[in-house]
Amino acid sequence: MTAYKIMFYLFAAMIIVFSILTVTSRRILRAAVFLLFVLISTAGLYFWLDYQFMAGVQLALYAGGIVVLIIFSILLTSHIDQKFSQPHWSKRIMAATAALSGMALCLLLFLQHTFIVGTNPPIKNDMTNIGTQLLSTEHNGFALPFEVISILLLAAMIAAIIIAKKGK
Amino acid sequence: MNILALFIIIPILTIIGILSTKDHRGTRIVSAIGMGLQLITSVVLIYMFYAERNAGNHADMLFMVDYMWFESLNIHYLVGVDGISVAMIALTSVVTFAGVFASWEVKDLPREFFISLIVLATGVFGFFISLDLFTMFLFYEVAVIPMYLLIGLWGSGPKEYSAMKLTLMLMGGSALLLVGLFGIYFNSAPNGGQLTFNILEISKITIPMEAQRFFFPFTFIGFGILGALFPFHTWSPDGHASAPTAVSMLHAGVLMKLGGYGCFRVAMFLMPGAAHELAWIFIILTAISVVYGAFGAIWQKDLKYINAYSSVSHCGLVLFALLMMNETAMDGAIIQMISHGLMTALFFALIGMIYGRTHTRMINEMGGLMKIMPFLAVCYVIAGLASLGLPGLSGFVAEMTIFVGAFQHPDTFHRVVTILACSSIVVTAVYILRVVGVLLFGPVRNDEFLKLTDAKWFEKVSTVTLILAVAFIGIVPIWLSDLIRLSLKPILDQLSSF
Amino acid sequence: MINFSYTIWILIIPIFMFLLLGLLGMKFKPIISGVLGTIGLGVVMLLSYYAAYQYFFQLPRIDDAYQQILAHNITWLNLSASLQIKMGVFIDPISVMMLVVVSTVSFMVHLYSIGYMKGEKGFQRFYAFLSLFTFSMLGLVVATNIFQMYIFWELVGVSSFLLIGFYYERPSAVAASKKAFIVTRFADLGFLVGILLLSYYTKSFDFLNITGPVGIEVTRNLTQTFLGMSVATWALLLIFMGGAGKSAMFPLHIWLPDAMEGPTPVSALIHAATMVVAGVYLVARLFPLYSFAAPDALTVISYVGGFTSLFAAVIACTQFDIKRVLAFSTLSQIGYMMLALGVSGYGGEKGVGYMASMFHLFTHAMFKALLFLGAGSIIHAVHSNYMNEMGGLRKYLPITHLTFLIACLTIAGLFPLSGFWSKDEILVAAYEHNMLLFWVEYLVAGLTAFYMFRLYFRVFWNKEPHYHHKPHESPLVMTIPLMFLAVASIFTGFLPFSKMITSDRLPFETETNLMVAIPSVAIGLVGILIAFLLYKKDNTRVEKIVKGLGGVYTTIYNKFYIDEVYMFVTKKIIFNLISRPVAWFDRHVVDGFMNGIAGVTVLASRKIKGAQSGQLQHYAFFFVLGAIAFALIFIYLWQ
Amino acid sequence: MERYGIPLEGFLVISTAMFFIGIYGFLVRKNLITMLMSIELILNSVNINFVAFNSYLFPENMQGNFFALIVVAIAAAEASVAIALIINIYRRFSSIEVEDIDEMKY
Repeated sequence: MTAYKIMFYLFAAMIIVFSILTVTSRRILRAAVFLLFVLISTAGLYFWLDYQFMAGVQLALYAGGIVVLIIFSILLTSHIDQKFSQPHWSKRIMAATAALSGMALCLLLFLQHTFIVGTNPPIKNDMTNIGTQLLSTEHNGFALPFEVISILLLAAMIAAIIIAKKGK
Repeated sequence: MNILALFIIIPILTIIGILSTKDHRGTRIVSAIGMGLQLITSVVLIYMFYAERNAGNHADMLFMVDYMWFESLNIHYLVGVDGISVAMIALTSVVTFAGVFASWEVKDLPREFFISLIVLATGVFGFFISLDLFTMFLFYEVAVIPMYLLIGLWGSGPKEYSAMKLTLMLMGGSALLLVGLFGIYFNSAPNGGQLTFNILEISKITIPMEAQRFFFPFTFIGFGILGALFPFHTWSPDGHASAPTAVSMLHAGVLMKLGGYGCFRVAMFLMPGAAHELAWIFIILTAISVVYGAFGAIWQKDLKYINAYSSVSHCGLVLFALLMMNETAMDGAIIQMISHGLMTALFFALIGMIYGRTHTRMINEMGGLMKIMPFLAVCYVIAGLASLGLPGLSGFVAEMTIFVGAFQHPDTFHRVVTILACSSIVVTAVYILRVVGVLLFGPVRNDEFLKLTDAKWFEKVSTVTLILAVAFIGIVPIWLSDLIRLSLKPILDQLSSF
Repeated sequence: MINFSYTIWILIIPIFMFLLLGLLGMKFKPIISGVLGTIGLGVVMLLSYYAAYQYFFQLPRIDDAYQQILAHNITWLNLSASLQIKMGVFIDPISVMMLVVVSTVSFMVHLYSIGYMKGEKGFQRFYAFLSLFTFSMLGLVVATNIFQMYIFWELVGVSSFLLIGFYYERPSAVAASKKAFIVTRFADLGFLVGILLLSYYTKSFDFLNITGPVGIEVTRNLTQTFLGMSVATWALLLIFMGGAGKSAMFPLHIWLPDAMEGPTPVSALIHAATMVVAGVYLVARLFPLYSFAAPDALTVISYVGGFTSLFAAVIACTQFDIKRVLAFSTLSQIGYMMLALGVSGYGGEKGVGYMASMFHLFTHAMFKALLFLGAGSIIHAVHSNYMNEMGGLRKYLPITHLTFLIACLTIAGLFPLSGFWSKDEILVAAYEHNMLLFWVEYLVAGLTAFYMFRLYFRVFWNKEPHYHHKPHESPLVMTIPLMFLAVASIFTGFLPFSKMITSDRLPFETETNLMVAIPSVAIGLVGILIAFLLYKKDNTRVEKIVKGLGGVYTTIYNKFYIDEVYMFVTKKIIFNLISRPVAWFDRHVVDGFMNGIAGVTVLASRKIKGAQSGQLQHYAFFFVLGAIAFALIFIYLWQ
Repeated sequence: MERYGIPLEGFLVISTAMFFIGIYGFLVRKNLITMLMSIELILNSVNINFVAFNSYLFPENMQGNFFALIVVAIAAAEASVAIALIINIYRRFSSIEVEDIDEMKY
């Protein structure tokens, strides 16, 4: 049992537990905090995989940006001390059935499938490579998606402002 | 330019003209001019048709134009006319012209009303000139759809219900029809080769018998619904009762004729084998229509219902005669279509005018109208006499030709149904005279009515146009009869090859 | 060769008058339209007389037989290769005779109506309709083919409808006109089917063909039978049904008494002299066919005619409305004519019945028109139709009285008035053929004399009731026709009919059979005597007789309840048992089925639309399940 | 191949679990914001897969990495629009309970 393994299992356990807590917690702010833990644990997994940049993005954007956004909106729309009522049991059972059957199916597929693991030497995914490829128009270049995503973000920003603007 | 194109272009120009008018006055004047031009064009067409025939052109169809507009499915804009189409076009122009004058005083949204009316007429014109099944179907739909708007928006009574019922039943008919048409299309090249929608080309080949047996009922019933075939006629009473005047006129006068026309031009012409085999079923159904419609009319109290049932009876006679499949009877069937078109239009025009004054259509609430509005009353009597088959008016010519034709089958079955159909002339007399007696004669029931006025000039234009046409056919039927007879030959050849 | 092409004007003038008066009549003064119509008809009458003169006296005969001439014959409608409907003018003895009858009576009625209808609303309309009727009747008479006859037959029916319903504001007139039209229409259905049957075999509508040797040969040799009768018999019986409808033979007679709702001149013209004999004319027209191809049909005709004449005569004895008495008398006399045709043979002496029938038609037209116009004059004077409200009128209406008496004597068959001669021939024909019918006719002759003189004595003698204002004689314009027709009634009996109008168009000699003639005059005299005893003076004898007869009298008075039977059939059976259920069936079953389809669709859609709950999570749930299901299907089942 | 003793399937199990927990949350949660959180979970689970596949199967290039980045960007955009919508909905309905918002039924 190496430290790596322990770390992995720790992150895995945190992800699953906090995920469950996120969707079952009856206080909304707590749910948001549990979500934050999930996201941070995910970032931990990225670190574990040696994807530092990805992990950083995860931490900054997800854990930092989105969760803060969510918490703001919670503060704007809900009473923090309000406790949700338990959803109806039939609804819970139906949703659980759907989710568990889906999960069962997916797991069955994954576990039956033999993945052909890549043997090529790994590329160094440091900031230089990422930056170069992201703005490259060559093979393996991601300039076009980059531009598209930036336009999408701009559009989303404008849309968010217009939608949330009060009145006409 | 080909004269047939005018029948599509003039209405379109009229619609553009209507769109550019500012007020009610302009709208109806433009419509009247447009439809007047249409009427003149159709008279010119008759003249040109005769000229062409006299010049020795004995092609089945004249003035043909062929323009491919959907290559992958081999759909053509293919138009052409024979004597029958010419006669039907003339009928349509007369009825539309009269219809415009009958709706001279539409109050709400006159522009939209006239546009829908003219779109409807365009569909009908297009249907009668098309020789391509798909184009024909397209025009058919163009004619049916505005009906929904016209009844739903400008109708009276339970108009939404009626509009919905009419449209749905006719659409149901179209659905059957579409199956039939595609059946024909996919069997149009039984020995391989290009599939086609061209009626003339399909008539040259023989569709396999199994396919005919399967698709003939679809096509025949599909068109038959529009022709008020029993038991698919129930849209007609409700639809007519709710429709505004001009729409009832066009609908009963012209649109129902699409059914009869389609039945022989498509169903019987292209699938003669099945027509022979299955004729007996439809003969029974149509004989029922004829008698049943007449009896149904006796009990009605609403003028429009009476006429709607009478239309069921008369249109039943059209299909009945077509199914007799001999020259005389089919000739009679076409004359009956035209005659019925004119006189029903006249009836509905008059009912609309009477309703516009008395605000009721119940015969037992009226009485003695002869004294109050003699012009309309006399016209109504003339229409009634035409309907019960008085010699000198068109109905007689049509009915007699049909009966003589139907009697040319010496077997007992045909004779019995013919005699049954003949008996409808007595029943017709009963309900017509009942209406005339209660509505027009007798004492005035309601003193309020004494203040009412007789027809205005535009109403006179409308009714007189129709009466002249009815009388013209009734007094000199031979030109119409011969015009049709010569064009029946291809169909008869086709039918007699089985 | 004498050209008859001018005869077309006999048709053109009345129809022109109809259009002129119908369309522009309102622009004229009433009297002008009356005069115009009368002048037009006068021209027609003169043309008809000229045609008759030329035909009978100038036209050379072929093999001693009168020729049959097609003066005009144009194709009106092509029906099939062999069948065409033509329109034309056919000249032969009976059509010429009918031209004379129709135009004479019509002219008299036109003239008479100027006085009778004076001041009526719709005077112009009346004249327009009269012209239309005259046109149609003349067209019927000169028809060259059976279909032209049918066409004009219908037109005659419509003009009759319009004229009966002339007083359209009176419900009884409207009902009567409707009844007349529908009953005759029903009969015409038989006529039409008969024509269709006949023409199918003879391949022609033309009288020249179907009553010529070819047509007779074809119809005679028809082997097809239906219900035990040959097709030819069926066809001819059906055609006779049409004739029976127009001529109001039992049991299709019910419309004629009601038709008296029309103005009296109309009754004189249409329902006495011309239209109602169209049935007789029709049978006469097709007589060769009946005689050779369907003698059974002729027997039926003779019995129908005989029965109707007796039946109507009995009813006539009990009626009080003078026009109805005359109407039943008309029925009875037409029955005579039918009977004469029925008992006739073809050719020469054997055809005496045919000749007699035509002869009686001719004389009857004259004296019955006279009777009706006289009745009109009486009604005009006292403003009532009921003989109870009349009496002693001979002082006030001298001319009417005299002419009416002449007419009564004529119809009673007294020597030497015209009725005597024609009735005598009929009796001779019946005597030679069928003794039963012969005795029936004797009885009817007596009854006829009785009811006519009952009428005569009640109206002109008897007790004078209290008149509101003193009755006065009608103006000259009304009495001139009376006088003319009275003269005609007296003298037309001397016309040599057997030399002119015979079944095979060959003249033959007749002589009066004294064995028949003397008793017939005697029985007429007996009838008159009884009427004299009962009705000359006001007395109680009649009441006693009526009481003695009891129920029998009531039955007869109510016309044997035939009308009620018809009412039952039409109102109860056709309306309530057929039409109403049909209407119900249509609304509820046929339409209910269609609505049911729509209803099922709506119901289904209402069920299905519950799935569109608007709840996002429902959608998501089904989305997930759906995705899983598809995954399962595509991964595991799709191989 | 395993990395530090952990096979690819380990990551897949985690991401699958997270994904379906997210779906469960989406189906049972009533509050729109908590539903949004569930969506974030789902997106996140996908990201894990991208990165894990990239790392295990195709270490020679970085498509997975970039996709994950793009997904993050989209998630950010989505979250911002979603929250704008939620605020708007809250203004209009004074509630962000999903069951109250069923104007679009039928």
